[in-house]
Amino acid sequence: MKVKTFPHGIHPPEIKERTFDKAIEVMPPPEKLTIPLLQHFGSPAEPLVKKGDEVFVGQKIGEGTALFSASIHSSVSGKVLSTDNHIHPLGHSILAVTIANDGEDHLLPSLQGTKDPFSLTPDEIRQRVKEAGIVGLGGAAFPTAVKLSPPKDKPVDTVIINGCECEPLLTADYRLMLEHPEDILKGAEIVRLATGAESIIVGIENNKKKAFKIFQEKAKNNAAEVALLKTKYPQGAEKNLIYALLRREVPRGGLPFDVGVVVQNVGTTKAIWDAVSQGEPLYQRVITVSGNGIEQPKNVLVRIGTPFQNVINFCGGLKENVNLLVMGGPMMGVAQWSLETPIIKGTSGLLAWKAPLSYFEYSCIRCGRCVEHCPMGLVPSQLMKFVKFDNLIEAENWGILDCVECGSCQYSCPAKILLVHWIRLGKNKIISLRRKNKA
Amino acid sequence: MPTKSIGEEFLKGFWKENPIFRQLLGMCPTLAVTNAMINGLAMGLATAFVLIFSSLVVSSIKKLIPSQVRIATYIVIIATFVTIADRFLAAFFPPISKNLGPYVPLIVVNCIILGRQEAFSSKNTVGRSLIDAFGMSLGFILGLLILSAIREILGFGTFFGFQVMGQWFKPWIIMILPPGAFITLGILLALALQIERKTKARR
Amino acid sequence: MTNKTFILQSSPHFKDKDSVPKIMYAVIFSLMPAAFASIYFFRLKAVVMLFSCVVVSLATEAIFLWLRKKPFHSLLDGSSVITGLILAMTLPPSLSLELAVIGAAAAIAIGKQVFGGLGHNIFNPALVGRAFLQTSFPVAMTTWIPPVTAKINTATYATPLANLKFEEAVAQGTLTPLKDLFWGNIGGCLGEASAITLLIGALYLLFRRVIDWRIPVGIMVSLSAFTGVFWLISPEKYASPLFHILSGGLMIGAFFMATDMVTSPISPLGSWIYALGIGLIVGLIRLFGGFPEGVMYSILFMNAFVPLLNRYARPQILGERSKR
Amino acid sequence: MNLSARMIAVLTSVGLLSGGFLSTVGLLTKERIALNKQKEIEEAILAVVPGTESSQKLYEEKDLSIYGGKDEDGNLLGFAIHASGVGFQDKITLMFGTNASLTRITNLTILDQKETPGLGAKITDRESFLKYWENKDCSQPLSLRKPPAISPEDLSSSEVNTITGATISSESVLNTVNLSLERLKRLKTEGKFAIEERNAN
Repeated sequence: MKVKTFPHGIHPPEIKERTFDKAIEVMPPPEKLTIPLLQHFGSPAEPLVKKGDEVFVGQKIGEGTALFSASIHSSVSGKVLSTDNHIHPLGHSILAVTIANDGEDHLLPSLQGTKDPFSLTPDEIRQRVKEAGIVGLGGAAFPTAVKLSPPKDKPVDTVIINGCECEPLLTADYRLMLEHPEDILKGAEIVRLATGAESIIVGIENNKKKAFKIFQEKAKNNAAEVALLKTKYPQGAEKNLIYALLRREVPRGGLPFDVGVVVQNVGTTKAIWDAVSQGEPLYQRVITVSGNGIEQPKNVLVRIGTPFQNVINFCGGLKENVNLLVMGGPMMGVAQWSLETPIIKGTSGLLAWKAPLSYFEYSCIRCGRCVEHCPMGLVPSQLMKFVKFDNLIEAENWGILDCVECGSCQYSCPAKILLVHWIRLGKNKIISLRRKNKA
Repeated sequence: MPTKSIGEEFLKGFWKENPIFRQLLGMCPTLAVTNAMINGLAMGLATAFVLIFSSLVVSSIKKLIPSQVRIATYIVIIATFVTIADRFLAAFFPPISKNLGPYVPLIVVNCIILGRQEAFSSKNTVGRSLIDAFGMSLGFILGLLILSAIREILGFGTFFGFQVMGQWFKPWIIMILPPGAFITLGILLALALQIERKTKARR
Repeated sequence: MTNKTFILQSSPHFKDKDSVPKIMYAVIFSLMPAAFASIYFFRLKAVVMLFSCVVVSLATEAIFLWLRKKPFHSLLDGSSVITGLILAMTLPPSLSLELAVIGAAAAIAIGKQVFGGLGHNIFNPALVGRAFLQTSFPVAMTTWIPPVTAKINTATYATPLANLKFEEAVAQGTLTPLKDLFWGNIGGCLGEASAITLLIGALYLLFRRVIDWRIPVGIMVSLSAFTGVFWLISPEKYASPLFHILSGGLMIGAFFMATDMVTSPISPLGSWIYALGIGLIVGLIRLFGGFPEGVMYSILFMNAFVPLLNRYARPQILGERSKR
Repeated sequence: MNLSARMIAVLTSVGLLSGGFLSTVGLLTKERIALNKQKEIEEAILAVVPGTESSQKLYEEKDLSIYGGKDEDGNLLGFAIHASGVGFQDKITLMFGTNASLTRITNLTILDQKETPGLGAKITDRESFLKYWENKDCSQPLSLRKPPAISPEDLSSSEVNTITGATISSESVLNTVNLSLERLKRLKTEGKFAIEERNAN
């Protein structure tokens, strides 16, 4: 079988073996959870409950009203303790609903499935997905309902199910593919119906051969194509994945819709199936808890809103010398400073290890490794210099906004320059400048 | 209107407004003829002659010159003195004239001279203009001498033609070639900037 | 487990093991076979030259770091050792020591530190040092002695290229045999003595992916193409492309000097243009120029174009490569 | 007076004044400058044809002038050839002297050159280059000794020495001399300048 891939990129150590063969364990919900009202790309949801309210599992507690927004649901049954600002994994403080778990796990009675999900119209599917508050579970947390609504002038012909999980350490998607292949394939079929696409391609990296075999077996009934991809980072990045599988290039600043493609992560696909077939909103997800700072690395099904502390305790706790806690993968994940921080929909992993405190930063020796590895074909070292000297116009000309912050450049930089950090700074400066000019 | 004392007016050309190190004017002769001190001195004197007499003439007839044609008038005046200097050197110092080559006629376009006319002589009295011209000329000669001393010592091992380096010394030919001029000037400019920064910090 | 403190850092949280010093030391390591070959061919003189150039480079670097009040880290990164080593290997073995010392000091001072130190220089520092010496002491820089191992008893000795240029060696049939060029035992700079030892070091660098394979390949392709055309037209007048590749400083230039990361382009297309340009200019100088050898000036010349190449030959951004 | 009239008046008068001034200076220095040039050539002729009391320009063409050097009795001592040729960097202008029968080069001087200092520019140096040109047999074209000989005795009578590392400059001097000699010999056989007749006068 021919292995497909994209040009450039890196191959960091995979270190997936710790949790590779560990089945997903269900973690009992903790006594108290905090559910932030912003867990997606877009505007925060409006709170629907107040202190003292009784809530059920799956009850909507935040309504996403804006276009780029998603509803938030309670992940336990119990009493609302407060709606207040709380630490959010992305750094800033965000309005969150704190719920005391009554331990009963009463499901919201009004939740109901559909007998024949495949007979639903695209609009009905989108409605259900929106109701369930589903967002992209790969990490970017883009509201899925939006992703299922291709514009009229951009017909979609292919649905890509992203089973790459190219980030090192993470195995949550892999376990999901092993344990729920049918749900994923059915979810893919729903996505295909919703977008009016013709074909489905499931892309799996060749370090996950077992998952690939299972999918090949199961996909026979579903007429979905299963493609093997080279193990390479960032194989799972949307634009690179589309290029690897279809040799189509998403234009700069464009969306997959522009080339007739919709990409869904396997976790999201399963959530879509659960929402459409059972009416179950997104209130729990599978995450990988790993890294050599975790006593018992595991793949865990956790309720959204569970504080990191509880998850780590469930996995045997932290080792003594740990000094870095990362939500997400080691390449794109966000460093965390508090164990109070809750798990959100976009959390794909919780990693902890001992990291060197700092590196000596040499000056750029123009070795060109960042250029060699940038999957987007940018010149990160030059972008860094532009941002450093505040030359934002040139930075934009050189495509700073096309950067997906995958970290390949910084990973490979021998001078240990914080390239992604500088690029992020530049992007933020440009975007805030644009806002100011618009206002 | 004048805010500087006579002394200040004269001394500014040596350091504060030194044409070579501070204003970076007259780079063409500075780089081209400073491979030996005798050439540097001759070029400096020729420039001084032109500068002083042009300043004298320009400042004395400044009221007569309409501003629209002032540059043309200055150039005619400067060119006159340059030609005199050139002919004089060719007649009485033929070896120096040969060494300086086209750079004597090129004094016409030396920014120091036109710059002083435009910036100073056309606005100041004859006396002040002369003082300014003398100061600037001496500053320029000083700069040329420093540059050519370094280049001559390293490039020929001599100082004004006298052997100063021992037999062991192998002349650095690069110093009497154009790259040597650029390297030396660059280093001197960096030093000048450094000194300026230090004195500013002390103030 | 209470109140654990964590560090905050921006992603990515993984780092490749390679670092600037590691790259630099790989280059130093790869120069060792050629350095030992030069010691074999020129004995004590080579040892003294290599050693003093390295020491003076380090000392000059240290002085400048101290003057500029910069951390002394960059003294240990190995880059000045490389500069000293490469400079020494491009010097004639007969050169007197004080001139080598001046060259090493000039290489670091005006080749590297005046631009702002490692990563900021435009021109390859070792070559700047060599150009400084070449212009300052042209006679000393073009006086060659035969290697100790070659049993020739003459005070002066022409390099294979000088032989080719000034003695009409092709017509006379006195061209240095390719075998000698390849294995060594010829006159020339310390590092030019033996092609095979340079090749061994270069293969290690290519294998370690420290140098860009496009640059040596591009240089050799364009030099072969250029000299090959003339060779095919009149083989009785011009030397073969293989002679040109193996002789003089081409090997050391193509593998160790043109590939200097700081002064070579960062994009693949840029590297190709840069390399083809170097090969072409080397050919032009060797066949039609006033000097027998042109590797140094052609690399310095193309170095000057690197900022332009970095700007105009940058890779295409994904989404621009093809239009659907 | 309106503006344009004033502009014209000022420019005209400045121009006239400077013109007048310059013509005076020109007149005063003209003679001296010509004399300097004359002196330079004469000194060179004296250097290459020793014993010259008076000289006379016999022939002139592009890059080549020939002077005859005579002693006080008017006897032709030899020719001084003033020639230029392409060097490594720029034109090299030189003068060399021959005996009257054109069989021997007496001496050579370089008048003007822009060769690389320290290398090609050594052609002006008597010790390292010019002394090897004294008293050379030039009935046949001269040749260059490569690699250079250590002492003048090692050279044959029609050989001149190369400067180490400056083969091209040495060669271009040699070529200029050989070419102008050849030309001179041809001119002489063609009788383009009748020295004997002038001599008789």
